[in-house]
Amino acid sequence: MSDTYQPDGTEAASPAEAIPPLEVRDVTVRFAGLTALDSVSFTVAPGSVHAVIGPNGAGKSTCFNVLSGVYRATSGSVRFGAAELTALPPHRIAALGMARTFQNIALSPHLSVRDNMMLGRHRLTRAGFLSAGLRLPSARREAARHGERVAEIAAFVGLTGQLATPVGLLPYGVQKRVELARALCMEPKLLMLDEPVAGMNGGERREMAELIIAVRESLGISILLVEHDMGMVMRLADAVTVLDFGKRIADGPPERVQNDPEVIRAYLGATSETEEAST
Amino acid sequence: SEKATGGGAEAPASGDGVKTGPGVTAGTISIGMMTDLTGPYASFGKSLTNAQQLYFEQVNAAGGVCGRKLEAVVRDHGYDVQKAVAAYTEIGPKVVAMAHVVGSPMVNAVKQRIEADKMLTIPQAWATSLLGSEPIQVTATTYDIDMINAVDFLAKEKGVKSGDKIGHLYFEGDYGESALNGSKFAAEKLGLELVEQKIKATDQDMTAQVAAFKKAGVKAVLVSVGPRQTASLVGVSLAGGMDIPFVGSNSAYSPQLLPTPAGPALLKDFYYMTGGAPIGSDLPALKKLADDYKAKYPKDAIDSGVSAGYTAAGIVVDALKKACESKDLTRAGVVTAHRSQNAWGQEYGGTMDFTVFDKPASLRSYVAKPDKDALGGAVVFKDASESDLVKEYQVPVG
Amino acid sequence: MNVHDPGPPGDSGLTVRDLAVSYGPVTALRGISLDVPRGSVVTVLGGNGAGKSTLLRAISGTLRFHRGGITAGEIGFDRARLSGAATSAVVSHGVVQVPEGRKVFARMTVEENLRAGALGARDRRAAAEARERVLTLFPVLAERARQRAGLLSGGEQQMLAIGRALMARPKMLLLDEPTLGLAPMMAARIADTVREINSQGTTVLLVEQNAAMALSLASHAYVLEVGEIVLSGPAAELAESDEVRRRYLGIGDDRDEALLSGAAPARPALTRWSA
Amino acid sequence: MITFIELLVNGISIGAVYALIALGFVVIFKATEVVNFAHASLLLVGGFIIAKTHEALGFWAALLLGLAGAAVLGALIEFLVIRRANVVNHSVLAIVTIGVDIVLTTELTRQIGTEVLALGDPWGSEVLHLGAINIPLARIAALLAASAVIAAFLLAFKYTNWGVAMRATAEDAETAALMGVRRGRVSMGAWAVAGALAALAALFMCIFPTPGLDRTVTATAMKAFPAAILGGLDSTTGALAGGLIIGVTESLVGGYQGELVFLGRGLGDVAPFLVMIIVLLIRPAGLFGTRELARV
Amino acid sequence: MSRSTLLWSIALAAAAVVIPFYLDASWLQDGLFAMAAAIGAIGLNLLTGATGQLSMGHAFFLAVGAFGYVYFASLPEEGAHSLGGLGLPTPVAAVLAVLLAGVAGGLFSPIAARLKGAYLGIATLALIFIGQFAMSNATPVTGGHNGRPVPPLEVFGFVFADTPDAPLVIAGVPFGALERLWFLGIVLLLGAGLFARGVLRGRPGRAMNTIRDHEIAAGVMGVPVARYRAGVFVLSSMYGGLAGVLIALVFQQTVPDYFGLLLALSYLAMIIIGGLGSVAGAVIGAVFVSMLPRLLTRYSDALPLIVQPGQEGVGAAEAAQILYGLAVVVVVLFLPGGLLGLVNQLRLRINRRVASAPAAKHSLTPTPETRN
Ligand SMILES: Nc1ncnc2c1ncn2[C@@H]1O[C@H](COP(=O)(O)OP(=O)(O)OP(=O)(O)O)[C@@H](O)[C@H]1O
Ligand SMILES: Nc1ncnc2c1ncn2[C@@H]1O[C@H](COP(=O)(O)OP(=O)(O)OP(=O)(O)O)[C@@H](O)[C@H]1O
Ligand SMILES: [Mg+2]
Ligand SMILES: [Mg+2]
Repeated sequence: MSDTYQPDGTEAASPAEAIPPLEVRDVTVRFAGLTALDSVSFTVAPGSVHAVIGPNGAGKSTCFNVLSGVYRATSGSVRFGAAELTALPPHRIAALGMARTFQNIALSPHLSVRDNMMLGRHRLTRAGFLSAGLRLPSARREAARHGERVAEIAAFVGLTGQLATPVGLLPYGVQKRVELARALCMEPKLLMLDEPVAGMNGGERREMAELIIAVRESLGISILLVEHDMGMVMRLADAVTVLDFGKRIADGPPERVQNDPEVIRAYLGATSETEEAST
Repeated sequence: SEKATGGGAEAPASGDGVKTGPGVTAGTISIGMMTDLTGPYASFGKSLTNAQQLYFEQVNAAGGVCGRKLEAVVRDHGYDVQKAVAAYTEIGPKVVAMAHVVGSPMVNAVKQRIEADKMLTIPQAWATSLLGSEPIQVTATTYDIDMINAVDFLAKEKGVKSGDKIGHLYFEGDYGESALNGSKFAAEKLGLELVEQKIKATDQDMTAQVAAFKKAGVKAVLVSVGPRQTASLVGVSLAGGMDIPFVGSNSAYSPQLLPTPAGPALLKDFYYMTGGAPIGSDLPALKKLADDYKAKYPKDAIDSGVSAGYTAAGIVVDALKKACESKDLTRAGVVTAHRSQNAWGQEYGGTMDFTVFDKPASLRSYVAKPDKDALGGAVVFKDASESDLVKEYQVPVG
Repeated sequence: MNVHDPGPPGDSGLTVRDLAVSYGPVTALRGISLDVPRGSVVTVLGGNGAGKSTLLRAISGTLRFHRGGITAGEIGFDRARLSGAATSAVVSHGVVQVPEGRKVFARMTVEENLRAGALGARDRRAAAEARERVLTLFPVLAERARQRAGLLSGGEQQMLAIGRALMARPKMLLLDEPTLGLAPMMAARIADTVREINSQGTTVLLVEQNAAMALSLASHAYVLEVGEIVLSGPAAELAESDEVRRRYLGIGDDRDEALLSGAAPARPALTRWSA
Repeated sequence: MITFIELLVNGISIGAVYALIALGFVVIFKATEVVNFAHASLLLVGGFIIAKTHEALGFWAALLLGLAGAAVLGALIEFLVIRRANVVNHSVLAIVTIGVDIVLTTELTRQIGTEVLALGDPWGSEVLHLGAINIPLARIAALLAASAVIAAFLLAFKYTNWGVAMRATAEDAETAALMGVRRGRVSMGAWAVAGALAALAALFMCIFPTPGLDRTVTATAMKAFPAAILGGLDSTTGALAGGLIIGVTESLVGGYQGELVFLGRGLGDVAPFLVMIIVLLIRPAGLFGTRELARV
Repeated sequence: MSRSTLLWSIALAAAAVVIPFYLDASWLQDGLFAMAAAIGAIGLNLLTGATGQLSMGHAFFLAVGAFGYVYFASLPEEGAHSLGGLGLPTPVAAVLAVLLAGVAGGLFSPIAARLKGAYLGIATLALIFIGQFAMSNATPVTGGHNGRPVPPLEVFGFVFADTPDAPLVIAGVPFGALERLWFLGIVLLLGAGLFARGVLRGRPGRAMNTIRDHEIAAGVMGVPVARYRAGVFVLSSMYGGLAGVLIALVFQQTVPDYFGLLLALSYLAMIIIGGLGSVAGAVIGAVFVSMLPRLLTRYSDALPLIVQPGQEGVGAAEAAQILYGLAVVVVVLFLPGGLLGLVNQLRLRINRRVASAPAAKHSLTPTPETRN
């Protein structure tokens, strides 16, 4: 393990300090004739699980898209530690240690699980056209080392058996786990999960929840979570931000938010079956 | 391997004491044709091939050459350079000469090899870029000579005079650019202003070009394009009230155009220049050719390819006969024999001098005029002649 | 609650008998028999990859789009035989599916998507009525009528997909995970909608991961595992069964929790990456 | 000035013919997302049938027969090839159409042989004189026909469900089937329509001021590619706009070749492509095309 | 599996070495065209197959390579057309020509980056027409329509040309230009293939595939998408340039007409017929597309219903053309994975038979070997 290779110097011994807070300040996103995010602010404390909830179309995914550089904010600022993200292209944001999953699966269906996960290591590896084409020893060593880590993460997520399978042939729930595994492969400081348990049944949801808890416990990274399963949000989140029509309508610890009348009106409804099911 | 034994054999003399090389065996002489049967010049290529096969048959019926039968090896390149190169590589080693190769890009692509192989080759293209190579024999005039003679014709008989503008519509590529060289030279000599319009083989509609000519106020137009473009040009001009003479290169006209709507316009004031006599002329050799051709290929139209192919076959066969006399049927022997003739082809209406190869074999062009009833759709309007301008002209070579 | 009028078998509602389906060499369903009586709501539960979507594809006749096919068995609806029929024929019998994963026509506008939903229907006036109803159900679709469907949020797309299917005024609606990605309130709204259209006479076959909701809606439920039906019965009964509670509702007491973590292979710890 | 107007008018009328061809591309692209390289052979078939039958049947009947024949061929290509090609990647389907085109064009050019066929149109080489400007009658007919056809298509796409069905099928055949769309019928219909459009374009391409139908006609079909792309591959209006722009560009560049000589000779052939690239740089989906937008 | 691969490789290598000793020049020439095509197709496959950028203008980059080589290697020439040239040592000229093609690709890549799908395809088609225009106008560089002769490659005094004065004879077989180039072609193809394979299987390949499958995801996962797209365009153009250099050497004369639309489309046909996205697919497709018409014309006499040139009926060239078109259609219709898919299936079947089915492992995955 200890050869001379040192891809990212910042990943030093005491990680809790290395993980910076994410500060979203007054972010506004407008599309033609539509304000998807309206001056939204919140802060993700280092090492916490922060949930963003809200009705459909409230702007949750848009928020993720701004954070990961897919959309450019119309105004406002996003800081991750010292870095200002709003002007950066996606790959530069990824390089800062921000990883995300997608609400609609965005994997390469023909590539194997291993290759999809290896893509997550893109920012941590260096082999370019020349060294890969010529198969230089450095490229080979790099591939082997990172291959080991991929196997480790696959074992952690429970994908060891499927590593060689093309992703397209896997059931939906498993693909969702591949998404998570790929994001973990980026060795992120902040992990953004967009509806990680959508399309899963109760049992599968519980497994996924456990997985997220395990991630946070073993890596100590910050997690930003969008989810409609309130049970899960209540169980996992340290803090919750609620959006409605692009505006932040509540922010705080889960219990408080859950009982906020505005949130109940806009999002939870009087008696929700989901709630019933998951308590 | 087979290759090991076959390679490097130096021209052996066969039983009859004649030195032979590739393409010649005790009983046969193989002659190549690289033609276009599927591409844009398919009709021309077909006439050429038919006519040459007819010629060979006639020679064979009369006993062959040097006691050997002539055999044609035909490859279609469809006007595709790669196919032509491949075809040359395939049949090149098996033939003694190329009775025709369609297209100057194709000839140019294999020019170096033709020279290395000393393969007597008759291109069916009349660009000056083909001059200057010993084994390559361009028949009669080149396009530039035709155009100089054409300008002379316009000046002498169509009232074009110094200070006038004349147009030249030409194809990009060898053909058009060779022709342009001639027209530029002649225009300068006569104090004419040349209005150039360059088009591509895929252009079909000449309305824009006609408009440009009209705007410039040209008194006549030279035409070095394909028959379709000629038809469009002449038709549009006449319909637009531009009633001026047109003079084309020999490749600009085809009798197939006469039944189309452009027919009347072509018959009106269009002429084309040709180094070889049109098949509709009164020469007995051509009359006989026409009859023989009709007998053998009753369904095929007779066009300029028939006489061109037949003449080219004659050049090759005469070279072979001469080479036989000096008992050397190797390729080099054939080329040497060919280059010893200085006045070939009276019976086809023009003498060609083969002893020099950096000049056209002839400087005399016919002026032909389309004619519905004539064989090959054209008659001789003015007999072959060499203008004074041509005498001063230095032909660019290569 | 349900308008339940089971007519003579075979001539009413949907019947599936001994159905087997395979994708090339892979068998995805075998020996499936189920009934969806006219006017009822029936739900099918099952884990990821159990074959639920495959079942709906078999009914709608879209297996061939996935290089799959029915290898045995029969599917009937009212008097018609659906197995072997073309998809358009199935639709013209009034059996309409909301496919899994929304599948809106991303490049078309919301409005055009709705129009596409009515393509199978002949009656123009009925289509206009249907449109009215869909837009009251999902007002956001009216707001976004001219927006490209691909740009809608996930939940909005799901609404559009359901709305689009309703445009055809189906006799029978096949729903494949209709609440996927919907906020709780919207999921409840979908549940109400299903109830409402059912009360208006539409038969519903519902595939849902949200088992709680599905079981509360349905009169009858089937549980599918690895291509076979392992459990079936009245929805209320199934909702009480331990198996269903644990696996599909995700509800369990501590005993179950222990059982689960015992059954699941121990998760290896993940150490921090240090280069 | 007169030259300019004449060139402009000429360009517009050639553009109308390009627009007809481009519309054929658009219809097929809408219905199957295929860039149809076999369009040239549809042109050839249409023209060939008209040319071969006009003497026996008279021009108008021959035209109808040509339209029908090309439509049938289009439908056959769809039925025998496109429908059976179970591929996701649309550039693969484009290659299939290249294969089809090679087969058909080879056989048709063999049939046409070395002839230049007249199409027997009623306009002949007549020219309309508007002051100092001359416009061939055939070109006016082309302009009128193209405008009428394109207007009809615009209305059809707007007021019937045909367009919706076509686009739905093209985007997601499975889901479209779930809407009750008969995929086969929709795409076969589109191919048939495109065939008929090709035959109509062939007519105007092969009559005055061009001399007639021969084997080289297919090359002209290539010029409609920049037209279709420039307008937007899925837009009827785009086909018209693209066709006109390309026609006018070509005509002006050809006509002012003398003045543009510093740019090199033979510019007329590349000018349409240059215009296309410039337009695409500003609008990557053409002037009226649907922008490819993705979100996550 | 890897043993059978090894055996295959050895057999292929042996065949490659032996062939020039037995087959005549025209076969070698066809073979060399196929090799050049294969190199070009590998490059196009990197772009279109692996990264999803449709290109119909590949022939343009071949032309840049071919004419670049000739210009760099030739001495200036005065004559009817005066021709320029740098007279560099030929290997240097070859390398520079490949780099030049890369630069040309780099210049076009900003356009390519903005366009997608059919739009990109037709935009690249413009390259063909612009290329033809440039080639016919830049006479001092290109020699205009007739092109110009290609100086033979000379490496350490060894000339890849016919040398009638000092013939090279090996094992009794005279080694002319084609025999010598054959080995050069093999080496270049092997190098090009292995390099591309390394790229595809390594870090860049994964990034390229993800750009193809999901561009946004690729960016979010840390791939600099624009830079990668440009990089692949440059790399693919360099492959085209190399193919162009080889073609020039085989032709011995560069001809602008050759680098036209038909050539460009045939490259697309190669990678699709062979199998998108893989090196082996590109090679198989290139061999198929470039050899099929030649084989058909050559053996057309043996085909039924074919008449000799000049007679009425379906001629050899026409038949070849029709069969070629049909082959394209049939391969795409019935072999969804291209010829490579077929080869893999056959290999699988053979291997399975050899392994005599120990509990025939039932796997969900038909292992689409899309990436090697
Ligand atoms: N690229 C875009 N162009 C136009 N409108 C957009 C775009 N992206 C998002 N929107 C709109 O912005 C709003 C917010 O969308 P977003 O995807 O953020 O919602 P969401 O909160 O994630 O909802 P869901 O829970 O349904 O996923 C929606 O109304 C959507 O239609
Ligand atoms: N196109 C296909 N080719 C091969 N196998 C397939 C295909 N589609 C599905 N399968 C397989 O068939 C089985 C059933 O899949 P199906 O999609 O019906 O499951 P599902 O119950 O709907 O799962 P989910 O809850 O994830 O939607 C799975 O094992 C799946 O891998
Ligand atoms: Mg969302
Ligand atoms: Mg499913």
